[in-house]
Amino acid sequence: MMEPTVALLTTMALPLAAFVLCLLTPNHHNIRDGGTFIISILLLGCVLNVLSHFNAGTSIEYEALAFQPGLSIAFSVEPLGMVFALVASSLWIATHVYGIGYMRGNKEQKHARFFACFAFAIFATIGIAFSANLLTLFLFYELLTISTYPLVAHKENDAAKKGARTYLGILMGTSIVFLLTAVVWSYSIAGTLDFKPGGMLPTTLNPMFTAVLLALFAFGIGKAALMPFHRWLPAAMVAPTPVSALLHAVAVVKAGVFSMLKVGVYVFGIDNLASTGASQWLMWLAAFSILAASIIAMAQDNLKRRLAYSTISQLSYITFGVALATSMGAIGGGLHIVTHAFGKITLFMCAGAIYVATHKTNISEMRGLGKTMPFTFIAFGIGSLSIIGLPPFAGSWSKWMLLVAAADTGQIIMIGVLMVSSILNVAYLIPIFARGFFSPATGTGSKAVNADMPWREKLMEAPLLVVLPPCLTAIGCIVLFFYADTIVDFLNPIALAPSLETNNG
Amino acid sequence: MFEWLHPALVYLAGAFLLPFVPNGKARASLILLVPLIGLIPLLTMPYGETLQFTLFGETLTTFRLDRLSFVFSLIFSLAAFLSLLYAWHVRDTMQQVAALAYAGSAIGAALAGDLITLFVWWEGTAIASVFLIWARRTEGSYNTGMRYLIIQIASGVVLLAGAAIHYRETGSLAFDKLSLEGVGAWFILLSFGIKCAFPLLHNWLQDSYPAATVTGTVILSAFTTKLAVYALARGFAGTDFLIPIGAAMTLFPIFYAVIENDLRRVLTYSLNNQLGFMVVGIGVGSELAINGTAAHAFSHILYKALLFMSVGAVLYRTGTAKGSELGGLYKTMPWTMVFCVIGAASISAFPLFSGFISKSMILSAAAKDGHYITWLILLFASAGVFHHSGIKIPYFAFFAHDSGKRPAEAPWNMLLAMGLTAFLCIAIGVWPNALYSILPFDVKYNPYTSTHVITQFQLLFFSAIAFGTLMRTGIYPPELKSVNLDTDWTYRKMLPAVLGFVILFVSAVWSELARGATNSALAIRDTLAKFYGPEGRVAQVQPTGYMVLWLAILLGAALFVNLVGLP
Amino acid sequence: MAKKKSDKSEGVDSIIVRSMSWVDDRSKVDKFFWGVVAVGILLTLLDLFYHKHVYFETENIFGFYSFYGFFMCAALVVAARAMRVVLMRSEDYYAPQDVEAEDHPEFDLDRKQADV
Amino acid sequence: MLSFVSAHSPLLAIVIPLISAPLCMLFGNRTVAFTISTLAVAASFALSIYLLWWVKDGTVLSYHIGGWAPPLGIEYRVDTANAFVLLIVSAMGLLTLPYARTSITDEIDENHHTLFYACYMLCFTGLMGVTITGDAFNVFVFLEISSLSTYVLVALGAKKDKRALSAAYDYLVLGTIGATFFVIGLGFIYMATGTLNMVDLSQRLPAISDSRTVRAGFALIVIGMGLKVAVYPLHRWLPGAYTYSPSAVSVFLASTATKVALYVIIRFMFSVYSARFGFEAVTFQYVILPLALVAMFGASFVAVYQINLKRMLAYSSVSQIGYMLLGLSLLNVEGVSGAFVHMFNHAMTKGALFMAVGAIVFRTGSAMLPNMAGLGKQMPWTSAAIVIGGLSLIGVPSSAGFVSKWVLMSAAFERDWWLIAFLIVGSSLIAVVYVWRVIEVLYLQQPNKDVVVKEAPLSLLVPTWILIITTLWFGLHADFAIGFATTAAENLIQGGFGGKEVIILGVESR
Repeated sequence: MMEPTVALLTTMALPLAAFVLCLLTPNHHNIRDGGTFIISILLLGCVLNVLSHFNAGTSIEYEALAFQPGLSIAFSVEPLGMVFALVASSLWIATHVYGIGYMRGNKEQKHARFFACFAFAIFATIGIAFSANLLTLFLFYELLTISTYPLVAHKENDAAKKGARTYLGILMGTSIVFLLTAVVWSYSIAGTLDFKPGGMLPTTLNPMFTAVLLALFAFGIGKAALMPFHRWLPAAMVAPTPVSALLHAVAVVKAGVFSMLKVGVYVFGIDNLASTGASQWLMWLAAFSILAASIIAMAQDNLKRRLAYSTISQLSYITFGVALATSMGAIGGGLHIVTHAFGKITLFMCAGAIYVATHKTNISEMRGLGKTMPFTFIAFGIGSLSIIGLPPFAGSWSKWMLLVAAADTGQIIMIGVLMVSSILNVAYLIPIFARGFFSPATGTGSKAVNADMPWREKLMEAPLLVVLPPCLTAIGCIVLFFYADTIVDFLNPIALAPSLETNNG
Repeated sequence: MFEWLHPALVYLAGAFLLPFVPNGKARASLILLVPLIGLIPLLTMPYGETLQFTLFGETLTTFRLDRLSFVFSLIFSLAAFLSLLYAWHVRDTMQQVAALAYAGSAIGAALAGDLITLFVWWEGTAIASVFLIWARRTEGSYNTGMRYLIIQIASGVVLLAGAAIHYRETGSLAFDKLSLEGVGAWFILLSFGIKCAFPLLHNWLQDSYPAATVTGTVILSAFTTKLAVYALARGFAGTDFLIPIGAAMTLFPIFYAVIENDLRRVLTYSLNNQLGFMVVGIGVGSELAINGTAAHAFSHILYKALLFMSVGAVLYRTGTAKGSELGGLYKTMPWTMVFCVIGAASISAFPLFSGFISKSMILSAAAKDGHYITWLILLFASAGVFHHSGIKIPYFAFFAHDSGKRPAEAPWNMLLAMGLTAFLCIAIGVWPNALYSILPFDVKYNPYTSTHVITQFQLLFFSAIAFGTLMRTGIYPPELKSVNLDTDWTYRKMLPAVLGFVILFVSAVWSELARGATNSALAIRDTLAKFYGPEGRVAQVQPTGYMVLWLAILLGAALFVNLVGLP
Repeated sequence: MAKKKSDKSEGVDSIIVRSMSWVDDRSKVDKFFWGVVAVGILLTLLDLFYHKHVYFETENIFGFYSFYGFFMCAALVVAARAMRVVLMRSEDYYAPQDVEAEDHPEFDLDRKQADV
Repeated sequence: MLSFVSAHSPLLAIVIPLISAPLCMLFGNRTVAFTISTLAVAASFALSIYLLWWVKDGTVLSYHIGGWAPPLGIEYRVDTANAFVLLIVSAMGLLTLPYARTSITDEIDENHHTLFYACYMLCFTGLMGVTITGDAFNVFVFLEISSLSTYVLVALGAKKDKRALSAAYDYLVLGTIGATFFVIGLGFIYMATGTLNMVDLSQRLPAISDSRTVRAGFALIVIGMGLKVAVYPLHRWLPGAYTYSPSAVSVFLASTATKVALYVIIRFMFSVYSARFGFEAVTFQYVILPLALVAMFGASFVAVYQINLKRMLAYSSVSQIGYMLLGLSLLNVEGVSGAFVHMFNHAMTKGALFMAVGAIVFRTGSAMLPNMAGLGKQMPWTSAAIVIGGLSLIGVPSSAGFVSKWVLMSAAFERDWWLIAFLIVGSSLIAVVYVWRVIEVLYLQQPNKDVVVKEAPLSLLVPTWILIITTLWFGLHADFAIGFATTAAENLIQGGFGGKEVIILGVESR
């Protein structure tokens, strides 16, 4: 066991070490990949170590440096951040392994830069997770944007450049114009930027102000992909799939919604939002975003684009949870970060596995592939079901929490939105899986299969390193179904759960 | 002794292990073993609530055994065994796994003591069952499966939403009798209604079951709708307005059944009609009515499965189940014909067959409570059932005009399954007390009174005479290759058309807007470039004098502000 | 084993088939129909000879069940026939999203001709 | 000895570089000239640090040259505000020299090297002198010293590009007009008050603030200096001068010259005149503020379309000056301190960027963007420097630029000018565009296979990276700059020349 503070700092030092390692080994693939893999495991261990300290009740705080009197770059551990760090660090392992398989299997170029940026992005993510104030959060938020830009532009062709430009333009634009303004404004109002349970802004703030400030935050956190600032997400799908998987299913977008949660819970305070009604409009916008993105997703034939729009929709669930301004909503949002991360990363990794094995990107070309790629498609099916929110997969619990939260606010329409969204999810996710198994194969690149062949010979899966990770995360989706309770118990303190108690008592 | 053993888990474990057992007799036997093992805890455990645990601060009960849940889980286990026996020859791992998971989920749902657990298994039945449809692996079955899945999941989602609202309204998640005073209960009722194929919500049933595989349809027929009946009986017994709903359910499907060509679809209409009887029983809600509902569900599962099995056997051997292409099969499939007739007799409620002893309870209960119109409708529906299920199915499949088909008799496992089921149908009819003894309430009912037997025979014989007369006069509609419009038209034809129009409209508007936005962005860019570009006015290298002019202007401005002055 | 089984059940099979062969003979079917009518009439007449336990007055009408059964069934068929005019569509109306228009896939079947 | 240095430190900081200039010419050897000037600047830098350390708590040093007491004698007056500017100038001067030593080998004829060093030292002296002096006319004198030498320095770029000559000529004409305006303005206030000592002026002006002469003098001073600062429509000399001058000159000018001119404006606006004068506030609000905003956007837009990287950076400078003027226009402590902070941060950032571009010019011979395709791989360190510098221009957190933006926005919020706060971040967006154009060219375009480009020599890289590292360092340790800037701003806003205590130096204790 390390000292709590040391453990906390090590969680950030390890990805940096990986970053340096990658830079130092431009041509030694095995050393770099192996080393980074070991570091990723160490990171998970280290995060668990922080967790054990945290569970022991130790308050873990560290002020790195004073930025200005009253403002500092500081870190602390609280339940939401702990959960986010756990998700990011555990999924890094899976994605790293996957990334190795993908980059080699797909004969991509510039491995060193790729993995270096990857590690740096993880560093930024962990920084976001453990940030103790808005300034630190903003700092790492921007670092994350910048470090992922090279990943999006990785292919260096015109499409990649265009996508990366959109990516950067929207993320940076929103964060500079809205988020920075919001942060500075909050500072000038509250005189501090430290996250505080129950909200750091004074509750005496004019509701109109609160709503405007919330708008600045909501649109400023472009990574949460709230419409109309969602275009970067589909644009970023030009990136290699491991990037889409980790960064756009986990690190980047989750950093966005995580920030959203932090802002809702620790800057405004759930009760404050509820009493002023400042988040009403956000709730409606998130609801619109949920449905509109789902409908657009249905029209996409490119698999990754469809998943991207699905992500937009799912992220809005979390924003929605915040905007409901109930403790259940916040906790449900926190839980959804976890469940969606596992579900969506599975889907993305499967999309990549299909690409590696067959070089197909369009859903219409994927009919019948399930017969030759059963593992990939089963994993995809599990991921889909989890995203839809069906038992026995993790996604069902976050949807339940959000439904209960919506019931708390008495908004039947909002409940309706969640219900319709589930059904839309079925309509755009399930066909991929079902067509994969139950439709005859079409087009070229698929192997002729007949029923008499032994199953091993029917297989035409991607390399093991590409297929194994999605299978593991798919199993994760199932395992989380049974551990959702633990996560919720862990998250409970963030909202101090006043409404929960009154209703249960 | 088996406190830890949940029957549903037995099925799930079986489903999980299946793929690792070599496909063949070993696996087929394992499959048959699962329902038998699953019966052990059911039969040995005392009534009560066990296997509880805590989730989000609420206690969930996964194993609640009482008289109502016992009947249903018992018949589900039986149905699972019989239909799996029927499917013994199937070597499709997907179907085997799905069948076990489906049956397990249904039993799990019947044993659920709270709404969350119910939801979990409720969706479980939806997910597992759709594979039985997809397993047909055609374009048609894929699409049907998608429609089916969406509706089934919609039912689950509505249930979840209802549970959430109900939880917030009452603070309880327990699945007991629900009061319709809260919004949550209405949601839950809607959810049950979808699965129970309430009128206008019913069409998934007729749409999907005939699209499944030969064996899949048999399995499907047993669980989903009866689970909904169980849930309604548990939550909404005695809810008055269920009576007209149930009456309507008994009524309208029989019209469709008469003109339907696909015999499996005829059976689904008849299935819908039978559900109507049960819903009426639930609506009446008296002890007799609930008993009748439970008994009817029990016998219904058996004879409906038997009918689906026999039609399935015909399909299996001939490749079609359409009335227009069958006929005269009794010559080579005599056993199948016999079992089919037994099933038909049961569903028509001939005395000494299972339908007689259960359906009459519901009719008596409705009559006893004075629901005159309902009683008349049910009576009509009973006659109608005989008409389309009792006579039409065996007649067009096995007799009628000779189609010239000479298929071989069904394989032994199908015959065995049909035989066992047929035996149970007759046994229940002959010794009703065995079934009566396990019903939710103590039974003081004797179906074999002279009035009842004689009037029933009168009804059935004159239905038959009507059939004969209409056949002989040529009024009876011939079997034609066709489909009939039903409510599914709204989402298969109308909705796509409307959506297509809307999408066309929206995308046209959108692309106009996008083009406008792009154009104005380009225009802005060009304007900017004109002024700010390398050759632009602002960035040009200009003569020094120009600068001096600016200097003068600015100085003038500063002096003006300073001397003449703004305030 | 299959062989033995078919041997054993052969007898019953043919008994069933033979006992049902009248359905192919038009005159025998006629006789059967009139036989049913006769039994029906007899059953109706039984009403005169026992005490009905009824819930509703309607049931006491002589031959209520018989008439109700006959006329309602006739009405049902006539109504259904009329419905066809409005509701019936060709088999490929929903194709290709429908199973009606396609054959049942062969892998799920085991077509066997009986030895006649 | 030490006490002597300490007692005369304000004078020495100016005199040492002043003397070294003719020495450079006298020796006529470029190595010797380099050594002499480096030593002189280093001494000046050390003294600047010493002075800043001395006055950091608000103490004011008043140095009487030759022991003659003001207002008769010339006074050097050091307070937090100008000590901070002195540090900026001397630090940049020191870092530029080793860079210049390598970079001019390519850009300036060898026989002109000593001339370069001499002019450089004169320019440096002039800038330092403008900053430190407490005498209004002395400001003009030093200003001309630095300006004249700057014209020569710019013209030295003619070896590479003849357009340097016309740029120098433009600058000469305009700079002279600006200086003339300034000196006319001085004449006006001298006429009204009869003194040229700033402290004296500040005491006499309030009484006659309604006088038209005083007001006209103010307008002339602001506009005249505004030209040197490159206030938006008066900026046209700047792009040419920065683009065609030798790299080292661009570095030095970009990071110091405009800042010093801005300091003069600040000094006159807040100390000599007082922000409490109604007409001054009006001038800020209706003349300077709109011009600052126009600069922030207009110049940025122009930068977006430039294909010459140096020109792009020049326009970016014009827009960054807009930020500083904006800070002043807010007329509150945060705003003025924001202007100071941005001076400091921008000096580092722009200096680093011009250095990096100079390194590219050194290796490829051109600052044209299309020629830089794929350089990210061939000149990784230089390119990385451009990336980090660019991020600082945008104002990405953890870079110095972020700190400035933070302080300026806080100032805007302090005055409840939300729209201004929005415009500040809006302008950063345009910076994103022009910075990213460069990054894309460097990293995402395929390099020209025929030309092999080596990484820049260490002598260019090291100064560049020192600045980059300080950019990052002060981006995180913002309290350094903010601390000084706030102290300075508080004093300035008070008006006059008050301080915690005034220590008089240069007068022999008798």
